[in-house]
Formats: sequence, C-alpha cells, structure tokens
Amino acid sequence: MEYWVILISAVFVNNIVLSQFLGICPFLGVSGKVSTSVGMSGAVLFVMTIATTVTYLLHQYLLLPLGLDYLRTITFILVIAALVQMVEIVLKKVSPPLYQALGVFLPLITTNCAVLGVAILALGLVDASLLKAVFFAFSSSLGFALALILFASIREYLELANLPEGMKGVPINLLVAGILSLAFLGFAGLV
Amino acid sequence: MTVKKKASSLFNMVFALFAITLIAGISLGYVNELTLEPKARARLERKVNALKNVLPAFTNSPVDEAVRLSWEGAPDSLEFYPAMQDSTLVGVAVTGGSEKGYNGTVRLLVGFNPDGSIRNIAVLEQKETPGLGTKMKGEAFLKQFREKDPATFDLRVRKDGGQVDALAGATISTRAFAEAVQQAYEVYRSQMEGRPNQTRKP
Amino acid sequence: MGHSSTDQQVYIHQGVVSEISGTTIKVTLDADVHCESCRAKALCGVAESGGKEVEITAAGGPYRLHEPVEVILRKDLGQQAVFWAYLLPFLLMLATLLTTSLFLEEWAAGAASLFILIPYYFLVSRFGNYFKKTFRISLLKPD
Amino acid sequence: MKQTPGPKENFLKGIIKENPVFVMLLGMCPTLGVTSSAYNGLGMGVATLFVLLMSNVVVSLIKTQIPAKVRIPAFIVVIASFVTIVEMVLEAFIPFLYEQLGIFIPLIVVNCLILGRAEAFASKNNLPASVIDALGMGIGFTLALTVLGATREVLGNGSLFGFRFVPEDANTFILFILPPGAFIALSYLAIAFNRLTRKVA
Amino acid sequence: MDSILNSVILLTLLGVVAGLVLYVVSKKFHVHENPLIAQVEELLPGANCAGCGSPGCRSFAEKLVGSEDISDLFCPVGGNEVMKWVSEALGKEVAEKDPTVAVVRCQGSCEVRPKTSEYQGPRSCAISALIYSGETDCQYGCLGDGDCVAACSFDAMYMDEATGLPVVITDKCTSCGMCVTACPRDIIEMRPKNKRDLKVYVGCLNEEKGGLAKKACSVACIGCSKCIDACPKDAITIENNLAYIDPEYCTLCRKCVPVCPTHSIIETNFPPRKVKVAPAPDTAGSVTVKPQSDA
Amino acid sequence: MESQPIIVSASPHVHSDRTSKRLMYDVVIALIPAFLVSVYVFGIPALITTTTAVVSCLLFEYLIQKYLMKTETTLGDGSALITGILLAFNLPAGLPVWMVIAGSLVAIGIAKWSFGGLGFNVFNPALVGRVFLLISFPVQMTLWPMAAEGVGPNVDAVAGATTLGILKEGLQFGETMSTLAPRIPSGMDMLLGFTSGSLGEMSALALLAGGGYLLARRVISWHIPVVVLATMALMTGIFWAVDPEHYANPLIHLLSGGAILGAFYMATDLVTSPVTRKGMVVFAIGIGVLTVVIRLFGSYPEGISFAILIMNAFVPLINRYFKPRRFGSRIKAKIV
Amino acid sequence: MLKTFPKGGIHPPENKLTSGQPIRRMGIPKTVYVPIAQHIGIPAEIIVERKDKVTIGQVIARSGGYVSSNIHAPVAGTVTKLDMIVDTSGYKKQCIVIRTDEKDPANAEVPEWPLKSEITLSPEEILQRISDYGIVGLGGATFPAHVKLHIKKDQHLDCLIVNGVECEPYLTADHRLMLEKTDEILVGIRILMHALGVGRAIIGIENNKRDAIERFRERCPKGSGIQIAALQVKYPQGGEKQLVRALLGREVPKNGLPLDVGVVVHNVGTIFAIYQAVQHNRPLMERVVTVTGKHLQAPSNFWARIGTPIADLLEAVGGVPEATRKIVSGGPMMGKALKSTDVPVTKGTSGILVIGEEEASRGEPRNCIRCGECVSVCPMGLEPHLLMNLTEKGMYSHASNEDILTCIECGSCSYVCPSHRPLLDYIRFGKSVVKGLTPKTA
Ligand SMILES: Cc1cc2nc3c(=O)[nH]c(=O)nc-3n(C[C@H](O)[C@H](O)[C@H](O)COP(=O)(O)O)c2cc1C
Ligand SMILES: Cc1cc2nc3c(=O)[nH]c(=O)nc-3n(C[C@H](O)[C@H](O)[C@H](O)COP(=O)(O)O)c2cc1C
Ligand SMILES: Cc1cc2nc3c(=O)[nH]c(=O)nc-3n(C[C@H](O)[C@H](O)[C@H](O)COP(=O)(O)O)c2cc1C
Ligand SMILES: Cc1cc2nc3c(=O)[nH]c(=O)nc-3n(C[C@H](O)[C@H](O)[C@H](O)CO)c2cc1C
Ligand code: SF4
Ligand code: SF4
Ligand code: SF4
Ligand code: SF4
Ligand code: FES
Repeated sequence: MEYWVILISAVFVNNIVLSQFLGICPFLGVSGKVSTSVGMSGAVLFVMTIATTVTYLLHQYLLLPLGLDYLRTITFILVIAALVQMVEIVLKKVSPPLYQALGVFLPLITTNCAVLGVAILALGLVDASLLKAVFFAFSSSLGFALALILFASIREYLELANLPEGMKGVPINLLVAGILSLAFLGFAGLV
Repeated sequence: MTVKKKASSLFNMVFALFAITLIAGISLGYVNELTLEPKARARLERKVNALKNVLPAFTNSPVDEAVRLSWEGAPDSLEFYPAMQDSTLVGVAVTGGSEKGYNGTVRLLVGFNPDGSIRNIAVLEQKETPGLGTKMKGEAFLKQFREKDPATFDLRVRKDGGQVDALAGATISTRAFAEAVQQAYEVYRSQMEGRPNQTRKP
Repeated sequence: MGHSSTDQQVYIHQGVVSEISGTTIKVTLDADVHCESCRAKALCGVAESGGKEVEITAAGGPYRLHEPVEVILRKDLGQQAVFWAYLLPFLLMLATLLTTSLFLEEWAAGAASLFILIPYYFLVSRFGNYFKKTFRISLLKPD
Repeated sequence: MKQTPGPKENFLKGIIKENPVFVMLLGMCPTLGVTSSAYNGLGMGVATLFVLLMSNVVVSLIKTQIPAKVRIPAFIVVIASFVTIVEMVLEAFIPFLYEQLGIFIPLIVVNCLILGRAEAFASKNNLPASVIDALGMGIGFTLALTVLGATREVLGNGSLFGFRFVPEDANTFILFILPPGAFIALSYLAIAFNRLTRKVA
Repeated sequence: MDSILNSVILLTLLGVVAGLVLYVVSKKFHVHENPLIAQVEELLPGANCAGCGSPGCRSFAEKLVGSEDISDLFCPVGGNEVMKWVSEALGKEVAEKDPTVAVVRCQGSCEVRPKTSEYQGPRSCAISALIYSGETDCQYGCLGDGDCVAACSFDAMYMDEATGLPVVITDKCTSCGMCVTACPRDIIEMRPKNKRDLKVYVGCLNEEKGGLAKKACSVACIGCSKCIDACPKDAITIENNLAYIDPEYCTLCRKCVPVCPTHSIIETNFPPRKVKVAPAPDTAGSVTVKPQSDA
Repeated sequence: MESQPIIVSASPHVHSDRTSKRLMYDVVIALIPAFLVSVYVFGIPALITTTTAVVSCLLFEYLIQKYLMKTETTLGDGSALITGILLAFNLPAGLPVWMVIAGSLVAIGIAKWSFGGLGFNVFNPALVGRVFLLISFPVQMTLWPMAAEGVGPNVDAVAGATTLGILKEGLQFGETMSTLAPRIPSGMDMLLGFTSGSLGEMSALALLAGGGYLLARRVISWHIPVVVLATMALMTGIFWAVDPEHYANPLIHLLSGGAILGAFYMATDLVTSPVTRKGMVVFAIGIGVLTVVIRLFGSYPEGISFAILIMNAFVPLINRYFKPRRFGSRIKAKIV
Repeated sequence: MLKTFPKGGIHPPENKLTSGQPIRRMGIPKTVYVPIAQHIGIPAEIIVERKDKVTIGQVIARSGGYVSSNIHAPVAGTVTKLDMIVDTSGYKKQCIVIRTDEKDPANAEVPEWPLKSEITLSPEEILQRISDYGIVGLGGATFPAHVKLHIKKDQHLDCLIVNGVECEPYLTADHRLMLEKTDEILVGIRILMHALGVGRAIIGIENNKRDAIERFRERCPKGSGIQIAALQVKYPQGGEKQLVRALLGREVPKNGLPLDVGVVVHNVGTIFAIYQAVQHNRPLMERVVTVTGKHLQAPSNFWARIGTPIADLLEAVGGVPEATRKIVSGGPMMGKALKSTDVPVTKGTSGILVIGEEEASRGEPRNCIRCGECVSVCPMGLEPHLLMNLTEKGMYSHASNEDILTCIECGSCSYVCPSHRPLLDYIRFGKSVVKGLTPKTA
C-alpha cells in the first residue's frame, strides 16, 4: 500500500471516527470547543504515534517470535496505559510550567479505544512495516482531528440553535455525526 | 461501603500485580493451548469450505498441495488448488481477482472441472455497494457461469459484446467479476499445460 | 460556565484550591466543563490520572483551602504548550524514524525514534526557565 | 436519606435507568461498529456480558488484596485476560462471528462499561451484588445492541437475525447497514428510549 | 507448555513494570480531592438553580466546605432541612431562615389599568423596559411579558392570560429568587411563608401622587395612610406615596385590608370574612390555580 | 388615534421591503423554466415526481410542526416548498413514489426539524434527502429514464446513462475521450436539456436563466455560483490540458451533471452557506475542488451533492475564521 | 466617485419632504417644560424654586458635574411647578415648568441678528462660554460640547469635522440651517478652529443636498482652511466614525474616540449654537426641529424653544392626523417612539416624525435564515444575527467577545433583515447587560 493511499484512506475514505467507529466517546464527549479540540488533536497525534511505535515493535519482535500473538490485546493495553502515564510523568518532571499549561488547556488526554484500535489495525496493513504503521497512526490521528474539529465547530454553532427538546445533547450529536458520515461516503473509491 | 484495602506500599503493589499477571499468564497460556487446535481447524475450514463449495468431493488435502504463483497484473499471489479423488484429478480451484470493482478489489475462487468448464464460483472478497454489486454473491447471478467453458463462453459483459448478463445497475461490478473469472481461467490453463496427463502419481 | 472573561484571548478553567504552602498554592482543576455534563466521566479513560493540579505562585488576596477559583491561561499559550509537549516530539520521532530507517534495521530505527525523546525531554528540562516565564498562569476569584 | 437499593433494583437499573447504551452512553464504539445486524449485536453483547460478569466476579473476590494504587492496572489485566479468552474461544468455535466483530473484540478491553463497573461497583460490593450488577448492566447492553442491530437490519436489509421477510429483490434502506445509518439509528433510538422510560416512570 | 511459560514470563514482567510506573504516578499525582465536597454535594438538592449565589450545586458545596463561617450561606431550595444536614456533615453553624415565597406586588390587570400604547418588539420585560415605561401609564407596575416566568426553573410561575399578570404557584416555589432578579421592575418580593401560607401585603409599587396613580390604575396605592391608622402593630410605612407592610411586624390581623379605598392590599388564603367587604380582586396571589402551560 | 392605541417600539421605525418569504418565492420562480424543460423532456413522470416531493415535504413540515413541535405552522414561508422542488430536481424522473416520500421525510424530518427547523439546520435538507436515497437505492437512483417520444433533435442521446456516467465508466475501462466522443451529447444538447440525468439538471440554459433572475433580484450573490463553477473549470481545465485523452474538457464538466443546479440553487442555500463574502468564496472553492476530485477519482460519477454536504459541515468553521473585519480593529491612524 | 465609508451602510428612501420649507418661527409657547436631563451624563441641578420669576436665558439648572451641562430658561416667566414629566426616554423625569410671561418684551420673537464675523474672544474665553451657555451636541447624542472640546496636552488634533450629513430619512433641520445660516456657520467654524488651534476644517455634506454644498462653496472664504466635501448618500454616514473614515480615511480605533485620530466632530447645529453663544451671548435655548410625516397637512421646519410641548408643534402643522400610529422623536432610523405628545422639545430633538399604519407596524419576526444581509450592512463590521442570538441565549460574555459594545445602534441591520428580526432590540439589551446596567436574564 502506498503512503498516499494510507493517508487518503485514513483521513477521508475510512475516517477512523466516521466510518471505523473508533474514539467515539471523546468525539461525542469532549469536543465542545474548537480551540480545545485543536489542542487535543495535537495530543492524540503524539500519543497514537508513540503507542503504535511501541506496540508494533513489541508485536513484531517479541510476541510473534515467541508465538505469543494471542497476548496482543493484554500486552498492548498495558503498554499503552503505562506509556500515557509515563508521558505525563516525564512532562511534569521535565517542565512543570509546561505541564501545568497543558493541564489548564487540555482537560484530558484519554487513551481511548482509538489508540488501541489504531495500534491493532496498524498490524494488519498490507505489507506492513514500522514506517507504514507509524504513518498509518499519523494519518488516523489526522482523520480524528478533522472529525473532531469539524464536529466541535458544529456543536458550538448548534448551541445557538433552537433544538427540539428531545434532540438536545447526545441525539443531535449522533445525528450530526451520521450526516457527516453520510457526506463522507462521497469519498468512496478515492483509493 | 468502605472496604478495607491493602496499603499501597511498593512491595504490596508490585506483588499484587505480579500475582495477577502470573495467574493471567498461566490461564491465558492454558486457554491458548486448549484452543490452538480448534482455531487452526476453524481457519482451515474456512478455506476448505470455500473449496468444497466450488469443487466436487475430494479425498486429498488441496490446501496442502496448493501452488502459489505470481501472475502478471495481480498484486497478490494467486493460488491453485488441485482436488483429487484417489489420485484422479477431479477438479481445480483457482483464485482470481480484479481491481476494477466499483470500490476496488474483487477476489474469487473459481472451481473448474477437469474439462476446463466452470463448476462453481465463490466470492472471497469484495467491497461493492450493498444491494448492488454485492448481488454477485447471489445464486441468480452465479448460475449463469456454471458448466460454461470459458473457451467457448465469452467472459465479457453483453454490453461489451460478451455473453455475461450484467447485474442490474452494476455493470461495473459484473465486469470486474468477469475479469476475475477470466484471470482464474488463464491461470488454470497455464497450470494445466504443465500437466499433460490429467492424472498424478500418488 | 467556562468563559467569564470579556477577553477572548484567555482560557479559563475552574478549580479548587487544594494545598497552600507559603506563597505557592496548588489548584486541582475541575474536569472539563463538557465532561461535567457527561454521565460517564467517572468511568472514562483507561489511564486517566484523575484530577489535574497546577501550582501557582499566588498574587492577590489570601486563598483558603477548598475555595473555588478560576485559573487563567492565555489561549495562544495553550496551543504553544501543545506544540512543545506533543507536536515537536512527534515531529522529532517521525524525522528520526525516517532518517534512521534508511540505514538501520527496523527495530533499531524504531528504538532510535523512541530514544530520541530522552535528549528532547532533557533539553526541555534545561529550558525550564524559559517555560516558567512563558507559561504564566494566573488565578482569579470568581465572585 | 438514601436507602441502599435491593437486588431487584440493582438488576433493573442496568436495563432501564442506567442503561449503558441509551442513557450512560458507554462503549459507543462497539455499539455503533458491530450492530449492522441483530445477530452481530447480540454476539457482541453476549461477549461483553461474559467479560463483564467474569471480571466483576474476579474483582469483587480479590478486591481486598489489591492496593488502591494498582487497582486500575490490576483490573485491566483481569479484563484483558477475559477478553483474550473470549477472542480465542470465538475464533475457535464461532469463526463467523469472530470475523464479523473483527477489531471490536479486543476493544472490549477499553469499553468503559466494564472498567467502570469494576471500579465503581465490584470493587466496593460483595460477590452476589456484583454478579447481579454485571448481569443487569450486561443484559442492558446486550439488549440495546440487539435492538439497535435489529433496527438496522430490518431497515437496511429487510431481515431479522438473518431471516429475510421481504422478497429477494425488494428495496431496503441500505444506508442503515452502512456507517451513517449506525449514528442515525442510534440517535433516534436514544430519543425513543428516553421518551419511553420517562413515560413509564 | 513452552507457550504458557513464555506468556507467564512476559506478562509478569509487563505487570511489574506497569505496576512500578503506576506506583510512581500515584506518588506524583496525588489528588487532594476533599471527600467532603462530594458528600456535601450529595446532600444538596441538585437543582443547580443558582439561587444560593453560586453557579451550581457543586460550587456551592465547594464554598460550603471551603469557608470557615457558613452562616451567611443558604440553599433556598433545600431550605432549613438541607442546611441542617450540611451543618451535621461539616460541623459548622448554619443560619436558619424562615421559609419565604415569591409574591407579585402588582394587581394592574387589563381591566383596572388601561393600555395607552401598544408595544411592538421582543416580548421581554427587560427589553421593553429599556425603551419606555410600558403599555400603561403606570411606570412602576408589571410589564406583563413574563421574564419572571421564564426565569423560574421550577415551573412555579405562569402568566394569567386573563389579567396579564404573573402568578406564583406557592407550593412549587422554592424561594430561589431568580424571578426577583429577572424582573426589571422589582415587582416580586420574597415574603415569609407560614404554615397556611397566609399573607397580607400591598399589591402596588406606584410611587406617584394619588390622583395620577389612580388615573393610571384603579387599584393603585394612593398613599392615603388609612391603613397606617388601621394597623395596630405599626407595621405599615408610607414612602413616596406608597405603603409597605413590613412582614416582621405584621401579625396578619387583616385590619388594614378593608380600609384601603383602592383595594391595593392583598390577603391570601384567609378563611372568608364574616362581613363581606368588597372582595379583593382574586388576581395575584391565589393558590388555587388551574395548571396551565405557560405563555 | 383614539380607537387604536399608539404604537411604541424601538428604532428603527422603517423597514426595507425585502422579506424572507419573497426570497423563497423568488427561488421558486427561478426554478420554473428548468421544471418546464424537464416536463417537456420526461413528460408525466417528471410531473409526478415533483408533485410527490413537494406535497410530501409540505405535509411532513406541517405534521412535524403541528404534532411534534407543537408550534404555529409556517408552511407559507416557502422553504419546505423549495426543499421539495429541489429534492425532486435531484432525482431521476419517475423514481418510485414511496422512495420520493422517504426522501422527503429524511429531508424535512431528519435534516431540517431535528435541528429545530428553518434556519438552524447545518446541512442542506434537499441534499441530505437526495444522498440518503442515492445510498439506499443506488439502482433506482441511477436509472435514468428515456425522454418522451419524439422530443428534441437527438433522441438517442437522451437514453440511458448520463454524460458523467458514460465518462466515468468509459475512462475506467480504458476508453479514451476520442472513442467516447460520439456517445457524449453535444454542448448544444446539454445547454437545451436533451441529455440524460436528474429531473432538474437537464437544461443548463433554463437553470442559468433562473440563476440570472436570482442574481438580478439579489436573492443570491454571485460569489458562490461563480466561484464554484470557476474552480471546477480551472481544475478540470488543468487535467484536460495535461491529458486530453483521459480527462473531459471543462465545458463538458460544467454543463453536465448537477454543476449548475448545485452551484446556483443548492450551494447558495442561505441557511447552510457562510454569511460573509470571504467565507462564501472559501466555501465555494471547497465545493469546486471536492466536486472535481470526486468526479475524476472517486466512485461516484457526480460529486457535487457530496461536495456541498461536506462543505456545509465546514460552514461553522468558516464563519468562525472569516469574520467581517471589525471597524477600528486595525488602527491605521496616519496623523499628519 | 464621491467619498463615503467603505463597509456596510444602507440607502432607505430619503423622504425629505421638508427640504424646501424655510425654517418657520412659531409663537412662544404658553408653558414650557424643561427637563433637567437633556444631555448625556449627569443631570443638571435645579436652582430655581416654585413661583420664582425667571428671565430669558437665565440659568435655571446648573451643570451637575464634569460631564453635564447648564440649562437656561428658554422664556421669561414664572416657575409654576417642579414636576415629573415623560420625556423621550419614555419615563417620567424631573422638569421645570415655566409659564410664559406674555407681557415680557424679552419674549418677543428674536429679530434676525446681523452677522458678526469678527472673533474677539480668546480660545479660553470661547471654551468657557461654550461651557457656561449649555452647549451640547445637537447631532443626536447631546454630549456636552465643552467636554469634547477639552483637548489634553498629550492629545494631537489636526482637523475639525463639521457634520452636515443628515443621513436620516425625513429630517431636514440641518439642511435648512445650512442653507439659511451659511455665513454664521462658517464663522462658527472659524471660532472653533481658533479655540482649538487647528488650521483645517471639513464640512461633510451628502450629495442629496446639492444646494447646501453650492452655497457653502460660494461663501467659503479662500485660504480659511475650510473645505467642503460632497459625500455619497449612504446611511449612517452621519455617524462620526463613518464620517471620519469617509472624509479622512482614518479609522477611529475600536473603543476609541475621533480624538484618537486627531479629529473633533461637531454637528452644524452645534456650530451655529456656538456662534450664537460666542458672538451674540445667546445660550442654547432653541433649536431647529423638522416636523414631518406623509400624513401631515403641512410638514415644516421650525425654530422651537426648548421645552415646547410636541403637541404645540404638531398643532402648528395642522394637527395629528387620523391615520397616525406612531410618533417618533428624531428620524425613522434612530429616533425614539413616543407614548404621547406631551413630551417637550429638548436640546436633542432634531425632528418629530408622524408615521401611519403602513410603516408603523413591524413585521412578524421569523427565524433567521442566515442570509448575512445584516452582516453586510453593518458599518461596524459586526455580525448582528450572531449578537442577537447570543443575547437571546444569555451568552453575554461571548457577545462581549464579539464586540457587541462597538455597535453604534444605527439600526441598519434591523432595517434590512428579511426575516424582520428585532436585531437592534436585542443588541441594545445585550449591550446594557454587558455594561452591567441590566440584570443578566432576558
Ligand atoms: C450509490 C451508487 C452505488 C453504486 N454501486 C455500484 C456497484 O456496486 N457496482 C456497480 O457496478 N456500479 C455501481 N454504481 C454505478 C452505477 O450503477 C452505474 O451507472 C452502473 O454501473 C452502470 O449502469 P448499468 O449497470 O445499469 O449499465 C453505483 C452508483 C451509485 C450512484
Ligand atoms: C465618557 C465619554 C467621554 C468622551 N470624551 C470625549 C472627548 O474627550 N473628546 C471628544 O471629542 N468626544 C468625547 N466623547 C464624545 C463622543 O466622541 C461622541 O461624540 C458622543 O458620544 C456622541 O457621538 P454620536 O452622536 O456619534 O453617538 C466622549 C463620550 C463619552 C461617553
Ligand atoms: C448612526 C448614527 C447616525 C448619525 N447621523 C448623524 C447625522 O446625520 N448628522 C449629525 O450631525 N450627526 C449624526 N450622528 C451623530 C454623530 O455621530 C456625532 O455624534 C455628531 O456629529 C457629533 O456632533 P455633535 O456633538 O455636535 O452632536 C449620528 C450618529 C449615529 C450613531
Ligand atoms: C437561494 C436559496 C437556496 C435554497 N436552496 C435550498 C436547497 O438547496 N435545499 C433546501 O432544502 N432548501 C433550500 N432553500 C430553502 C431553505 O433555505 C431551506 O429549506 C432551509 O435550509 C431550511 O432550513 C433555499 C432557499 C434560498 C433562498
Ligand atoms: S417563583 Fe421565583 S422564587 Fe419561586 S421558584 Fe420560581 S423563580 Fe424561584
Ligand atoms: S413581574 Fe416583572 S418580570 Fe414578571 S412579568 Fe411583570 S414586569 Fe415582567
Ligand atoms: S445597529 Fe449595531 S449591529 Fe446593527 S448595523 Fe448598526 S452598528 Fe451594526
Ligand atoms: S438579516 Fe436577518 S435573516 Fe439575515 S442573517 Fe441577519 S438576522 Fe438572519
Ligand atoms: S468505546 Fe469509548 S472511545 Fe470507543
């Protein structure tokens, strides 16, 4: 698979949120402000990349040779959980002011199923390599960012709408996601 | 509501985790041992089922005797599965593919009778539009290929001058399908040329 | 809720004073306002470290323990922090991976790209003063 | 002021008042991702129910032995183990479902529902209560997924649990078995559920 | 067997490493969440009405826990009962407040107060008050666009379509005071709510001299001071041609009510009088109301 | 003066005579020529489809307002009428009636009223309805009917596939523009409407006439339609210049499919397009680029519906970043 | 191409019915009602009592602070009452009621004062005179002129702009004044230039008043530093920020004043009042008022004493017609609708507009269709539809971020909105909340 195919596919055609259904919780839950979602996208970009790098190596050079690929799920989740915490510790250690600024700005960097999902999906790429896996993680987080930022802006906008009582909150968010996903079907066949 | 917990000393923590992972490791390893065989069987079955679908009854293990070959114009390797009944070749299953489906790849497994006519076709992979292109899996469509010899049956859509009846509204998928069959047929021909007598030593 | 300032250029977060020692006070930040409405907040996030804290050298008025306060940060600083904390290391990793994979084995290249973060964070810690000056957070008592 | 709920309430709350899908919105990814048919929804629901039940049992049994600070990683290990077991069993014995659910089986690990119940309930309650809680929540989850799957399958494919009740060449709303249909169907089902439960209450 | 061993080794290794990492995390990220806050929040009614002055129940809980002296903090919705719980939970003194209820101090229905102009624009008291004194000639009375009703989050008010005035449903009113803030005319007052919800108050705010006031509205207080004379407890004062009954001194004897020449004094929920003096218009203050969707 | 009290209201006390209702009916008027052409070309089926869409849209609007929203009904404002007409214009003439009704339900119920009705919807209702149908019923939605007997000089060209369909299919299977040329209708036919396609997109000329009317009445500004078409022309022009054998020329692209219908009537929907001129230009460039990308490289022969829907989603962002410049925000005091 | 401001603006029908009507003098009213809050800022303090005899031009209420202004008796007579009376704000306010002494010769109609073009006072004396004689801006805002003319040391001023734009439909008071008092205004400008020490003045006049432009061009002495600029007809060109932008290309910063770009803007009426005060010792006691409306028998321009009941003016044009549905003090775009005709003329009353049924009723508001018309006409570059929405939803801090406070309340947005949204009503309310003047609930 070529790199541009991976990119177009992960961002538009098979957007991880809108068509793969990964990371729906933060998508629906934390995307109320555009500036926050931009920041959050940056964080997800890093977390996904580093997580995919580590898990890919772990899988390729430890699990597979040892015949332990059935431990994929449990090892991945442990590694990702610990990794995210490590990043936080390191940040806090090396630069408290930076860490604090992030704390004010970004409510949370969730390790959600998107990170685990992307790590697992990256293993299944056609003629996978580390570089491709990382590039896939990068593209996926771009897709996540696109969906998140679009969605945040629409939600800000809908705050001013006279939504019907029952539609408020989750239903309208799901509906917007649905129509967005419908529109993204137009990208079918680009890759 | 308050439950007495162990204190969070370093030792306690590490020990608790050690114990839990130990148990987890043992049990997972054990379950893996238990399911190793069924898993392999299930994987094999999926292939064999497809093969059974397109081939007559056989006694050998076509999967083990499969030939993989690379083919011009095919991105992945193609597979060639001979089916034998008591060392008589009773049929051959060949994979064939086309990139020209409505949404990309269409991959088929085509079963040939020893005389070169098509016995049956199974769809291995396709991403066509549900309700349109996906109808290629339907009996109504597949029926037209049975017992047709590609040597005489023009594997092109009628619109393009061939003999294949296109799916309604899915000419493109049909073309890709036909192309895949054609490819499988060519692989079949090329492989069979190397086997002049249609039998094989046991 | 989130905003109460008239200046769009700042980011405001609610929190509670959780520790006071001399002139530095610690504020535990409330979960994001949007999480607030989410019923699953308590259950969310596998590796969430719970409440976040910021430490502020306080100016202006005595603060009491558990007092609700507003923490204020300039918005562009937030984006800047994301850049230093996540984007730059990401780019660094990517660059290292790309260059080293030209002449190293895959696993080595991967490891290199991970290890590059060590000197990076070391550098960041060296520049502590710069960050300290840049990322100034202020406190406000909501009335 | 507040009385402790009995086992019946405990069980029912998972199905109605705190339905993990329609009310709590937990585990949205599998909810949306696998429900293109009632069968898949049911399968995913049962798999989740199993993991939830088992991990609630284990967590409630070992709760006193776990220091507070390694609670989460310990729970993760427990949950991930059961997920792996489910994964292996499905692959071995129900390969069709295994293929359909795909990546969402390992993702059961991060389904907030499971960790949430372990953390919020099982780690504080005794075994029977935890079992009931898990059953309630799990069944609530399963029901919701099945209903969503059924809705999508009926609208999108004109069938229910694979039984097609419209003629072969009838037109159905294919959209509902595609990704957008998942969002849209869940959106309106959530409204319907909330209306219904409010009316009942 | 090999596989089991491998898996055990790998997993335990990972487990221990993760355990160590998380141990360090827990050391570094110790959270000082005071459990009291959550506990107090549980006690509060959770209406998030802001009647206490804090934006929501949670921040009120934080305030309660954080402040040393909480005697001037009060949750009007929960009332004394909740404050008592809070007091028990925190071991701090709380103030006890007599329950109050909102009353509408204007009786200027369409019949008694003729419209002299027609307002066109958004139906909001605050907005029309920015433009002029209102559709009638009384610039003190109710504007009738229902900002108070909109502000009430307990459905305790509605607009009476016949009179064009808001009505408080006393049983539902939690005394949160949002309507008082919403009204640009200060029409609404919080008055004590006794057991049977008996009230006596002046239903007018018109500060103009008698004649002018009366011209604008036939039930306006004209400041004639007859009620002062009738009141045995000196509970009534007149300022700017307007009488006010101080609830602290008023004993609800109702002597002032019949003497008012314009019927501007309102009594509610009293048993019928033996001698029927011209009945006060049963507009505002009545509690027997037909439930009605608000305007 | 005695009889009626004097009116008091805030300034201003005068009002321009443009009303939103009139804007809407101007759009309806502008669509009449195209409608007449389609009735001429397709006959009764066009009439049935359009009537069904309009009636069902109005009906759903009425029912939803009356029974679900429980508000006053505002059928007269013309917006549901336009949605109905434009939905029909995006469907093949003679689509089964129940599908048309389903599309109307999606347009009015899901895309419009779930968001709170006129003015609050983020996505173009008619297009949501159309795309919903396209995805759900691809066969019927791409079954282009033949023209009525004896219509036009070139009956052959009216049968079967659309121009874009012919292009997509042909080029994908190794044909070139020169071998395809005989099957592509002439520019004149496309202008007049003797090709095949959705009900309302037939005649470029009729659509342009209506568009001109809208521009003249200042219902729409030129920014969106002109920039959409210019972007499309530029992009297809580049590809065509590089490889004329594998890419159709810009004229074919502009005159075929829904380019003009989309650019003039759907991308300009006031509710779902940006408010500032700058924003409109960005929005329109986005539509042009996406349309061409989908047409040339995607699965679908025509991409403008998707392009508009995707750009609809960008409108809040565009409105946020392309605000009018505040007076006095950039101080350029030049005191002598 | 004539000069104008670049962004936004509208062109409502001009309806200048009275531009050919010379300014009439109507008799001295029998009673005048002089409110003490006639200007922006602190109301003046009453210094007379009931039964006091007052002479014409006597100070009857003294400036109540720095941003305030003296108020003079517009007639000679007796104070009969200190009363509350409804003024243009729609509320009752303090006012001084004076019964005219018909016998007092001072009350006789003012003779035409001969032009006095020689400037004898020093700048300080001029400014003192302006302050003492109760001069406030007559362009609408009634901002005390001495405050505006007080230039601090560190402020640089290089141009006086005279606002003869009169962009409001219907109104012709400034137009007539410019035609009839051309020379006086030119002297007034010179007085101000002298007082402020600036060498340059520009009179901005919209091109629909060709005659006034010609007249000024004829009379304006060469080399006086006074320029006459014809402007394209566009509302709200009379707004000072727009006018400064149109004439000088300078943009007054967001929360700034014209002075920040070296300019002071005054209305022609103010200039004439200054001329009268400085050259003829006449405090501000009367002003030009256009009484107009399509249903009126004889729409006219008047010299009206401050305190004259509007009813008197309406009487003078043939009474209030049957069809009247709305009476506006000021022009149709920015004027205030009155509840009754008992309201007196004040320093800020530039016109009385009587509107019939066809224009008086507002259309039923409908949902915003985001057509962006309001955005494109807003001369301040605001997004009125957004501001209204934010106010409606109570998101005041957001509205403040969207610069709600910079709205000049010109009403262009409400004028054009095809959905009849009461945009300005909400924006005005939002502004008052943001400024902290109104409780935060709508
Ligand atoms: C939403 C949609 C989905 C489509 N899916 C397919 C498909 O799966 N397979 C296919 O061959 N063509 C598909 N098409 C292409 C058209 O149906 C195309 O016109 C058709 O292939 C050629 O028409 P015919 O088969 O009737 O000759 C699709 C078109 C649309 C609009
Ligand atoms: C508090 C305040 C101070 C002002 N100070 C000055 C000033 O120093 N110089 C000046 O030229 N105008 C000053 N102004 C007047 C304004 O520039 C402006 O002329 C007045 O508000 C009326 O303008 P408008 O009629 O365009 O609304 C001031 C206004 C206010 C409200
Ligand atoms: C929308 C708007 C329109 C205005 N139109 C005029 C006008 O036509 N003529 C005028 O003299 N002042 C007009 N003004 C007032 C001017 O902004 C400014 O206050 C005045 O010219 C200052 O002069 P003054 O202090 O002498 O009144 C307008 C103000 C606004 C906000
Ligand atoms: C210029 C113009 C274009 C319009 N285009 C559409 C359209 O493409 N689709 C639609 O459903 N409604 C359209 N409408 C009608 C109306 O704006 C639409 O129903 C709203 O989006 C519903 O909130 C249009 C209206 C105008 C004035
Ligand atoms: S009536 Fe007033 S005080 Fe009572 S609950 Fe409603 S808003 Fe609160
Ligand atoms: S009481 Fe006050 S807020 Fe309520 S309707 Fe009357 S004026 Fe409005
Ligand atoms: S009233 Fe305010 S918002 Fe409206 S156009 Fe004028 S300046 Fe802009
Ligand atoms: S002019 Fe009216 S309809 Fe148009 S955007 Fe502004 S408020 Fe909305
Ligand atoms: S289930 Fe929560 S993010 Fe996927």
